[in-house]
Parts: sequence; C-alpha cells; structure tokens
Amino acid sequence: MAELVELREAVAGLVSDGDTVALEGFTHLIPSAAAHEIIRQEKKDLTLIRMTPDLIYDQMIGTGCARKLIFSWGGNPGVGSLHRFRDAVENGWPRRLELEEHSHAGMANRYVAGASNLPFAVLRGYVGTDLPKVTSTIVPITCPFTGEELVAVPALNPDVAVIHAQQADRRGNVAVWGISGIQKEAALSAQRVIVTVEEVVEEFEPRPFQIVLPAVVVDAIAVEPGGSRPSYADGYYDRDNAFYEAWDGISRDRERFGEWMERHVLGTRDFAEYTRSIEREESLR
Amino acid sequence: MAELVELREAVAGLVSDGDTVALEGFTHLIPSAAAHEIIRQEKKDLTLIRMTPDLIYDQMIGTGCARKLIFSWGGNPGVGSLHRFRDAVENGWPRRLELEEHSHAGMANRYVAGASNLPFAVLRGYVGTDLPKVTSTIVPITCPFTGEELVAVPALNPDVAVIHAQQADRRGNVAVWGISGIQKEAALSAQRVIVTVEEVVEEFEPRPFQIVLPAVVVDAIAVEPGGSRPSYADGYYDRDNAFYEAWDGISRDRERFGEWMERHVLGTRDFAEYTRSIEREESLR
Amino acid sequence: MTDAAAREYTTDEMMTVAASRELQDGAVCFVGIGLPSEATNLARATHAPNCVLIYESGTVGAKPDVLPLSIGDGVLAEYADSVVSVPEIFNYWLQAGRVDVGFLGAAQMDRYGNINTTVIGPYESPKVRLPGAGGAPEIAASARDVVIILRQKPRSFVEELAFVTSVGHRHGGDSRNELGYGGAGPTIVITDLGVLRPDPETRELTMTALHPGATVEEAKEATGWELKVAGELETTDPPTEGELTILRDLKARTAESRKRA
Amino acid sequence: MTDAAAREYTTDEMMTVAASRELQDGAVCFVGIGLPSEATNLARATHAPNCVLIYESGTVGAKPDVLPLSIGDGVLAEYADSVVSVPEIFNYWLQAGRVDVGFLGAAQMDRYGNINTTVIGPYESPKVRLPGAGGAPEIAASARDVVIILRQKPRSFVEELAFVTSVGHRHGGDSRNELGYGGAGPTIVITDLGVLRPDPETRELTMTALHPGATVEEAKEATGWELKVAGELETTDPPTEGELTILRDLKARTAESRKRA
Repeated sequence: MAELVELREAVAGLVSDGDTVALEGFTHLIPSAAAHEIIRQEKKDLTLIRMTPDLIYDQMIGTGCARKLIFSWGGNPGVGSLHRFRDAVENGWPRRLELEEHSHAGMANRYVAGASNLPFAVLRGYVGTDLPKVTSTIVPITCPFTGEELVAVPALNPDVAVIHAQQADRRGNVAVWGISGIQKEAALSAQRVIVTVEEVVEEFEPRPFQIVLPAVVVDAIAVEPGGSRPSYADGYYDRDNAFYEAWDGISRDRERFGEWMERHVLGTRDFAEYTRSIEREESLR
Repeated sequence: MAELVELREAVAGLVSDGDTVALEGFTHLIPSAAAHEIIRQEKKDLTLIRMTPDLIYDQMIGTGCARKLIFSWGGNPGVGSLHRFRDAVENGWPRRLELEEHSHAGMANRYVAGASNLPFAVLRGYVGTDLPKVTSTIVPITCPFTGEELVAVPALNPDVAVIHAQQADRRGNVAVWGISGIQKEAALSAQRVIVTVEEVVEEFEPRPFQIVLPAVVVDAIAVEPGGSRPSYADGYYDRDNAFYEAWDGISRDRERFGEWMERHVLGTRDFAEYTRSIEREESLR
Repeated sequence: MTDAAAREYTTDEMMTVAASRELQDGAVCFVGIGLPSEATNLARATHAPNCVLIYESGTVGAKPDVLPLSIGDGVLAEYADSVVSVPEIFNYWLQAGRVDVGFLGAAQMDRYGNINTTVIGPYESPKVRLPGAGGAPEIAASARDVVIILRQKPRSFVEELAFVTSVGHRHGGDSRNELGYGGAGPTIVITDLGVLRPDPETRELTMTALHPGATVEEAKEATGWELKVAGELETTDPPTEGELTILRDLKARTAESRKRA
Repeated sequence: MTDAAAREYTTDEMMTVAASRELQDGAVCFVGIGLPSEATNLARATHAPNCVLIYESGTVGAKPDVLPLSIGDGVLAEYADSVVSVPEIFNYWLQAGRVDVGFLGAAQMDRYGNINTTVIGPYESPKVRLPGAGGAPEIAASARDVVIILRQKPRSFVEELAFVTSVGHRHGGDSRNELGYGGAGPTIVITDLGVLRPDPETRELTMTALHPGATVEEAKEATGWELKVAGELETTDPPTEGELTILRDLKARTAESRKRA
C-alpha cells in the first residue's frame, strides 16, 4: 500500500545491492531523481533493466552501479552514443557490463508477461536476425493449434520498478498522462514499486490518455518536482534538449564525467540541490 | 478508413450470412441498435461471439440468426436466465445452437491474441474444470523456459466486430470512456469494424478512462442516439434496469417473444422507430 | 444476546452479514454479482472502508452507493480508483495474484467446494442450461482465498456436480495443489444456516458454526451429502443493529434507484 | 529542369525529399527517428496530409509541428489521434499488420537490405558498440513495405554485416519468405546519391535511379560490394520549390524550438 516518503528512504529501504531494478519512462517521465539517489547511495551489482537506457543509465553504468544490463536500445536520443555505456561494453570501464539484449517488441512483451504472472510471452520476431545467437532468452515455440513456429521470451519480474508520474492523490493512487510507454507493465511486473511524482493533489482531473495506478500496487511515493529532468513531464515542463546535447561532451571523457558526477550528483544532498548546482554552472557558461 | 453511413447500409454491406460476428460491450455500451438491424435484415447462420451474451443475443438466437455461439457467460444480468438462449440449447428451438464455451479470462485473451495477430494466447486456468472436456479449443502448453504447464487458447478473429461508442470525431476517430471492457480488442481482432455512436463531435474532450480508436481501424460509423438501450452510455443515459426485468417475462414464452419481436423490431424501420414503439407500449401499461 | 434476540432479521440477512464479516479492511476483493456484491458492499460500509473492490468489468476500487444489478453498472466506474480493460483485470490483477479474496456464489457446490454454474443434467442435452463460467474459474483458481455464499439446499449442496465449472478443493486432500494454482481455494462457505470450513486434512467442508436458531438437523437435511459437523459448533453472532440498518438502507437505496431508472 | 537547375540544394535535402515522396497519402507509417522522421513529416506537410504517423512511444496519428529529437517528444502526443502503451503499439499495430510502410535508417546495410544497428566488430569485443535493435527488427519484419534511408558510403554499404539486427531480403531470392513474416521487406533504399530497388528475382539491391548530378562511378565507389546498376537509369526529379521551402521551414522551426527548450 502506497506510503508517502522521502526519496532517500524509499531507495534505502527498497533497493539493495545485487537487485534487479527497472527504471522506466519512454522518453517521457524518466525517473532521473531516483536514478541519482541510487548513485548517491552507491548501490552495487545491480542488474539494470530498461528498454531505452539513456542518460541516467549512462550515469549509473559510469559510476559502477551496474553488473548487467537488460535492454533493447541504448543511446542518447537524437544525439548519438552513450559514451559511458560504450566504454563499459568496449573497454570494461569502470567494470565489465554483462548484456542481455532484445528488441523493443521483445522487452515490451517480457514486461507484459511479468505483469500477468506468466513465465513467458509469445511474439513474431527475431528469426533471421543474429539476436538469438547472442541472447539466450529467445527461443522458438510452436502454436498448438496451427503448428506455426513463433518466438518465446521469458517474463521480466524486477525486484524493484521505479517510475516518475505527474501526480499522486491523497489515497496513494498514481496518475500518468500523455505518453505512458511501458510504465504500467514495468510497475505491475515488479516485486516493489517506487514512484516519484511532480505533486500530490486532492483529486485527479480527466487528462488526455491518462492512466491510474491504484495505490495497492505502489509501495513508496516520493514528491520530486522536476524529478524527470532533463526528460519532460507533460503539463509541467518540456524536454531539455540542450542538456541531452551537452551530455555528449560531459560523458565522452572519463575524467570529466567523474568530476561532473562528483560535483553535481555525489556532491549534492538531493535532486533539488543537484538542479540548483547545474543551473549555477549553466549560468556561468 | 472510417466512413459515416446509415446503420442499414453498414450492416447490409459488411455483415453476410454465415459470418462470424462479435458484438461486444461489457454491460456498458451494448450495441443494441446494430443487433436489431442484423435481425431486421434476417442474417442467417451467423457464428456469434460475445463474452456476455444478454438480451440482444437472446433476440438474435430467438429469431434464428445464429448457428453457433462462442461465449463465457450467458444470462440476464441481475435478473436470471436468457430464455431464448436456454430454449435453443435445451430444446433446439428455433434451431440447434452449437456452443463453444470458455471462461471470461479465456475469451479476453483470445481477443488479445486476435488483436495481436498471434494464433494463440496463454493463461493460467481451466485445469481441473470440466471445460476442456466439452471445449476443444483449450489445450495444454509448456513454458520453454520453466517447463511449467499452462493453457493455450486460439485467437479470435471475427469477420465483423460491432461496438457502440459515445462519440466519433469528424476524422472518424472513435472515443469510448468509462467501462470499455473488451471493445478495443474485439475491434482490433476483426476483419471489418462497425461502430455506432451517440453523436459526432468536432473534437474529443478529456474524459475519465477514455480510449480512442483511430479512424484507420474502423470501417463504418453510424450515428444511433440511444443505440445501446437498454444498456447505458456513460454521459448520455442510464441503464434501463426495468427493461431487463421486463425481458424475463417477454422472452419466457415463444409466442409472446415472437409477437414482441414482430411488433417492435421486425415491424419497425430502425432503432428510432423501435424506441418510439416500446415507449408507446410502456405508456399504455 | 438479549438485544440480538429482540431484533428481527431474515436468514438471508444473517447470511449476508456473516459473509461481510469475512472481508478484511484493506483487502483486495474480486466480487461476483448478487449475494457476493451485497456482502462486500456491506463490509465496505461497515468495518472495511478501505477494501478494494474489483469487478470483472474492469473497475478497481469501486465504491458504489447502491448495489449494482450487473457487474458493469455505471456506478462502479463512477467512483473507482481506476478503470481498466477486461484483459487487464484478468491478467494484470487476478492472474497476477493481486487479489486477496474472491467472493463467489454458485448454482451447485459439492463437499469439496467445487462449483457448477454451467448445466444441470448432461452437457449435450441439459435439463437446465445455466449462464456458464464467467469469471468464476479464474477467481477460484487465483484469488488467495475464496469465500462462497450459497443458500443451503439439497439441490444446491449436491453429492456430485453435473459439471465442474470452478475448482475448489477438487477431490480433497492435496489434489488441488497438483493444478498449480496460486490461490488456496475456498476457505469458508457461508449459508443461510451457518458456516462450513474445509477440514485441514481431507479438505472436506465441515459445518463449524450455526447461525442463531439453526439446528444441525436442518443443516443435514439441507445438504445432499453426508454432512460432517465439527466437535464443538460455534454460534454466529447475530447481526448488530448497525449491520442491519446499513444493509437495509443499502437495499432500500438500491430498490429506489432501480425504480427511478 | 531549368528552374530546378537554378535551385541550390544539398544532397541530404535531395535524399529527404526523395524519401518523402515514397509515403502515400493515407498510409499508416511506422517512423524511425532521424532521417525517417524528417522525410515522413515533410510528406505530411506536402502531398500526404492524411498519412498516419506512428512512433514506437505509442503515438498514433502524430502531427508534430517541429521535428522530434526523440521518438517520445511531447509534440508527438499533443496532436495525436491516439496514444497507447508500448506493448499495444508493437502487438496491436505493428505485429497486427496495420502498418503499411516502415521508414528506417541504419548504421550498416548489405546488398539484400539487411541492417546492422548493434555492433561494429565482434559482438563480445566490439570496435564500436551501437545502440542496438530498438523497434527496427519488428518494423523490418511486419511493416508491409520498408523504406530505408541511408547515406551511401563504403562503411555503411558493406559486403558483410558485423551483425544482422533487422532482416531485409536475407540471403536473397525467397529466403526471407521462409521466416514467415507479414511484411515484404525493403522495397526501396533512398541514398544521398540515388535510389536502389531489390531485383525481382535475386532480391539484390540494384541502383535504379540517380539524383541529379550523381554518377554511376560515385555510386560504385560509395558501395562496399560490387554494385549492380539497372539497364536504363532514371534521374530523380529534383526538389521542387515547395518541397525545399517546407523542408527548410520545418528544420528552421525545429532548430528554433530546441534553442528555446
């Protein structure tokens, strides 16, 4: 049952070293504040799951939180490479990163199976590609009615799912509107669920394409205004495209990355202080 | 691509004798007007699909439109039996009715598979019940990862799906809010889609739990105000519970049923005239 | 007992009240229509204001102010925490093991709490064709606990089911476990005469309590099999003033709203 | 040609314009990010106002007024006909066969239109780790037709792919059909030099048109395999005044909005 807590407590209490953790948010509502708190608390040996690992995963990988990555597309959207992700895969820095690689369709269906308490999902895909050669969790399955051969992928059931939403109400229900991506399935597939929100409201208003996660499926709710920056929150703030472009330079070099993380993330108390810290730096530019 | 047409044309053009037809609407938004038009046009040998066959299916079965019924719960909600359905199953009147019987979970997943262009769906259920003994479309399937045994059911892909929605916009997009049940999957699983709506609007407003079916998945849209009575349309009118109770008496007797259908459905030109006809009768009571 | 003895109530009211007491506050409850809906909404209006009522139409956290006639009445969506599709309710909620307790009715039940809602007589040429499975088989399979509410009559409490629509404790003993379902099966059966619970070993339903005024003889006559009765039989607490008032208000409001409709 | 000759335009503009012409009005189009998004939005702003643009983030009928930097920008949802979950986009739309055409980019492509977006070099010790599959494998599998947009360079038009991320015509001939996919595979490849189409028999990509000013020699030098060239080579119509103006406005608006952000 959803409890309103500090993000620090939520991460300390619900995320342990070695856990399998999914932070989802499909371009929209990326849980940046929660990712930074995981880095601040120096969580280790995490198996990180995410369809589209981007800046926050580059940061968690670059600071050594991750042992393994389960994903389908790892890049800086519209900009280019994730340099920390590449450095880990190409050079094993700061540590070797094990990969379990799927397509978006496969990952989405793995979450659906997890949310449905099924051990696997079925789809049309992968055959003819090299993905089954490098990913052991893609196997053929035959339709018992038509004899047609399809592909099965195993369910994803993370220990912890983390998402960012626009609002929670007083009873602990969570509202997401606009692009909701895979967040519902990620949350429902996990053992424990942490949600950061822009604000807590008395009641939800009808919004375009709004979904509501009932309080019973959420463990912890933390209020983190701006908590998905540089991603965006429909109705609250826009995507900070300039930051995504700036990240290319910050992350290219190990040392510069390390200093940046030290100064802005590890050296700050929380996401509010982090935000002030990078705003100060930007104003100096 | 959605065309705005008369319901008469839509049914005449898109529903043929022998077709497999799914009229869905989970208590809410039942497509009564479309069902009556199917009866008026005396469609024959239909395989009718519906999770919850109720009054409109009792009427189609009682007037001999149906050869087979694929379903999971056939009753008069909150009242009792469907007497025409029972008469067909128990006594083969007006003709023998073949049954393919599933649970709600099985039917829902069969539509999901159909909407996903998969030949089958997987779920936990049925084992230990007598349903697999009487229904051949329930077979075991083994998880290729865990070895666990589950159940597979084949996809549903009706020739025609018919639903009633609150609104369409000028571009032919369709909006349903409130309880949307299985309508999305029923529509997406079908070859052809007929939608009756309360009204056509310029633009949709945000509504609680609204879904929008894009125009490209709809073939025909017909404006039928009140077209789901005695069911209800959230935002337009309430459920006519008294009619559901009255139907018990009307449908109990073959002759009385026949006269009632003759007078109000077969003897009327369209749903508007039908509505006036039963209102006139009620006012005489 | 004195003020209880003073109170007049029907055996159906006793049954509904007794069933409502089985729903714990905060529990996620999958609700069948009819008696189960009446009992769970009484619970929500009395001791379990924070229970989360789920109806198969897709409403999660429904808070109807009158009893719905169907599982998809508008009043269920109007005050719900969330409304989802039917596939989501069965896959993401019930099959996923999020449901603490399922409240079910039945047409026929056997001594192991297996349920028939499909046919009376042979399937191919039924004497009475019943509505069928609906959501019951998966509720019986996946809800952590199952509460069955059923008037105790020889034709509903039967030696052998014409058709097993939903599995209870199957053939008794461990036989249910072989099916690999997440739920524990029926933990209690509430009737108009009393309460039955599965024997810890054999899983056979055993009469463990009688409602005030009911007798073992009545219960045995009302049961189509050789009814087992517990050593010391409890007596159900009669409906309290509060329970009765709230239940009767609920039913009055419901009748009123149906007239209006 | 005279007014065309008078016009100045870049080879990238020619490539985008040529690609945009491949999107028919009313078509349902699954859009990859980058060049595909640019080309399809140009089409929507010119000859295909009724095309239905789908982005993998779940937006159906997206109508962005500026080019999205990511496949999930707010502008995609803001004017969309519908926004659905990611599983629905891949299962109910792409896999269901509702997508008429998929527009894809690539890092590497071979002569059969197979695509690599995973690694350069061996998978276990890659020279360059690329982003990976994303939605491409299923777009390449299930979209009825596939349009590939890719600058023609020896390092992108390769003899052999380091990794097959998405299947085109596989090993050529009927070899794709054995995979049982709903889509026909790549029907055209648009480059900065011209147009390639699969040979009807062998399915090998063959140069069938050159953009104005481009030569066969250039094209062969830019291709990592022995490039086949059609008997009579067509010349692409240069961008019209209208196409260029609208494309440049679109890019200017986009640059402007990103500065603001």
